[in-house]
Amino acid sequence: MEYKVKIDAFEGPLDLLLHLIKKLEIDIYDIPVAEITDQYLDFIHHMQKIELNIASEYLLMAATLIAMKSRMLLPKPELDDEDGDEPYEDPEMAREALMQQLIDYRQFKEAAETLKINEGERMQLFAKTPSDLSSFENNDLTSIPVSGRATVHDMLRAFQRLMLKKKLEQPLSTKIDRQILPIGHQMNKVMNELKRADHPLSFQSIFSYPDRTHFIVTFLALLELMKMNAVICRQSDNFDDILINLGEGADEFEASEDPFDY
Amino acid sequence: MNLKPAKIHSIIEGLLYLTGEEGLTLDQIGKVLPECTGQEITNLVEQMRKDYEENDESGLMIVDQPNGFRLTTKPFMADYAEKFAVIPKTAPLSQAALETVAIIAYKQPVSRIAIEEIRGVKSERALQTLMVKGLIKEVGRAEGSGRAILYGITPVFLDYFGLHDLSELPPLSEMMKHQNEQMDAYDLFYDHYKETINDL
Amino acid sequence: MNLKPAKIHSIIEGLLYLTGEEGLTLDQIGKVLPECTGQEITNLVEQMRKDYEENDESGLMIVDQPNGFRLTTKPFMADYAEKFAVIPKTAPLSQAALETVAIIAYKQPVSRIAIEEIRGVKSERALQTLMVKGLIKEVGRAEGSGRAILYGITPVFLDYFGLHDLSELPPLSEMMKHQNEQMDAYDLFYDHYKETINDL
Repeated sequence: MEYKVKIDAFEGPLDLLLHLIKKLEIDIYDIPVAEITDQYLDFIHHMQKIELNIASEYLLMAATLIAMKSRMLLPKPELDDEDGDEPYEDPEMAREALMQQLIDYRQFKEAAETLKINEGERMQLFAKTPSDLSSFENNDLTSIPVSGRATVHDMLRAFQRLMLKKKLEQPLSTKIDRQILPIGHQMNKVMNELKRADHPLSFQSIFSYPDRTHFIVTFLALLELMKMNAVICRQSDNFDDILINLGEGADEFEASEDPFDY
Repeated sequence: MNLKPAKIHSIIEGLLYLTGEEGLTLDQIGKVLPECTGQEITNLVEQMRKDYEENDESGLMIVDQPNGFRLTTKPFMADYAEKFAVIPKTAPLSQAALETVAIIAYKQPVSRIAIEEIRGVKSERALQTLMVKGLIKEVGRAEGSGRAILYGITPVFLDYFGLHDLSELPPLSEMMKHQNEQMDAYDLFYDHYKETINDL
Repeated sequence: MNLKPAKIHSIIEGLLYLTGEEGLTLDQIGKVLPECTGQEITNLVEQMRKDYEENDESGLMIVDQPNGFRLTTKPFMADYAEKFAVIPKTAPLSQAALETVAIIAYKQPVSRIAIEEIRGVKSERALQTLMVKGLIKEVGRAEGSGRAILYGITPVFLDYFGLHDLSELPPLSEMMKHQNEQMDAYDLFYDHYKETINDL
C-alpha cells in the first residue's frame, strides 16, 4: 500500500481507520480484523520509520487492534473459565464495539463537513463595525446595575479573542520573532520607502508588520534617523497620524551603511 | 399606526446600517417603533429582504441572526471586501474544532471525556478555541464524583453557521445506538467493551 | 469595461456600507474597480446620491468628505438612533471598547498608536467612548518629538469592573501563556509530522 495521503489529513486513529476502510473498500459492518490491523500497523510502522513521535492515541489503537486480532486466532475457552481473574473477552464483541465507534465517529465527521460548508458560506458575508452611538448613551457607567455590566471576564475574553485572532492571521510570526532584525536594516528600509514614495508617509504605514520585535526595531530606526536629520516627523493635532518626511540630512544618509553597525 | 410603511422601512434600514455586524433584534425594533406590531415589523423586514435580494444594483442583503437580522454584503462582494484591510478576516475553524462543535451541537450537554471518546483523540484545544470564539459555553456539571464540566452551544453557534435553530442541523446519518455515558478511564474502548460483556 | 453599471453600483454600495463612518476615497474605489475611469465612478456615485435622497424607503444618504464620500443615516434618523441607544444593552461595552480598555489596563501608560498596533485597527472611537465613560484618562505624554498622548485607567475602571486595585487583574504573562495553549491551528503532533515530511 502506498502512502500518498499525508497524515495531517487525519484527526486521529478513528479517522485513519475510516480512511483505510474506505481505501480498501471494506464493509464497515463486517470489518476483517486481521486485514485492517495489518494495514493500520503498516501505516504506523511507516510513520515510525520517519522517526515520528507517534501520538499515544495512535499507539493505543494499534495495541487494541493487535489484541483483538490475536484473540481471534485463539480457540474460544470453556464457559467455566469465566470465573477466572479476567473474564473472557470475546473478540466478536470487541469488533462490534469498534464498528459502532467508527460509525458514530463517521456521523459526526459528516456533520462537521456540513458545518464547514455553512461556515464557508457565512464567511462570504461581511458587515460594517457598529456605529458609535455613545453620544446618545447614558455615560455614567457606574449607574448601570452590576448585573448589567461587562465583567473582568468579558474584558479578558475580549483580549484573548483579539490575541487569538492576531495569532491565527499570522501563522509565521513565531519564526520571525527569532530572526535578528538589525536597526540599520530597518533604517535603510524606511529611507528607501520614503524616497520611493516621494511624499510623506504615515507613521502607521511604516510599521507594516504587526510583530513586537519588528515594531521596536523600526521605532528605534526611526529615532535614529530623526537624530541624523534624515527624516522629520510631524503631527498637526492630537490623534492625527504622525507624518514622516525626508529631512535635510536625507542625502547624506548612506544606504550602504553596515546594517549591523547599531 | 401613524408612520407610513415607507418611513418604517427607512427607519429599519437606518438602524441596520448603524448596528452593522451586531445586527438588530425584533425586540429592539419594537422599542424604537412602539406603534408597530411585531407582525408588521416582520412583514416589512421580509419585504426588505426580498427587495435587496432582487435589486441587482444593491450590494447588500439581510441575514437572519438569533431573534433578529443584520445587514451584510452579498456573497459576490467578498472578493471586493477582502481588498480592504479594514475588514478583519477571521480564520475558519480547524477540522478538530468542527468535529468537536458538531458533537456538542448534537449531544449537548456533553463532557470533554465523552467528546474525546467519540473522536478518539484529545480535544482540549479544540474546546478552548470554541470557548474563545464564543461558539460553546459551560452549561453545567455532570452528576457523580468527577463533576465534569458539560458543554453546550451558544446563540453565536447558530449565527456562525447561519442556522435559525438546532432543528436545521442535518439529521445524523444513523441512529446513535449507544447512549453516551460518562467514562473517565483512559482506555475508553475497553471499558465500553467490558460493559457489553458484563451485560451478558 | 466589463462590469455592468448595475454591478458597479452594487459594489460601490457594498463598499460604502463596509467602510461606514470612515468612508471611501475615489482612489480606493479606483483600486477596487481598475476598469472604471474616475469620471464613471463619480457619475455613478452622483446617481446613487440622488437615488438615496429621493427614496423615501431608505434611511441612508451619501455625504461628501475629502476626496470621497461616505454612507450615513439621514438627519431624521437621529431621533430613532437616540431611542435605540437608550435601550439597555446586554453588553454595555463593545468588543472594541473591551479590547482597548484591556490593553490600557495592562500596558498603561500607553499611546493610541501602540494600542492600534496591538489591535490592528483604528481605535480612536473606542478611546473616545472610554474617555466619555470615564474609564480611561490621559496620564501624560510620550517622550520624543511625537509627544503622543498616553492613556491610563481611572478609579471608575476599578469600580466598574469590581476590582480593588489593578493587582487583582490576572498577570498578563499568564494570560498570554494560557492564550498560546488555546492555539488550535493544528495539533503539535501534526505540526511535527509536517516538518518531518518537509525535511525528507
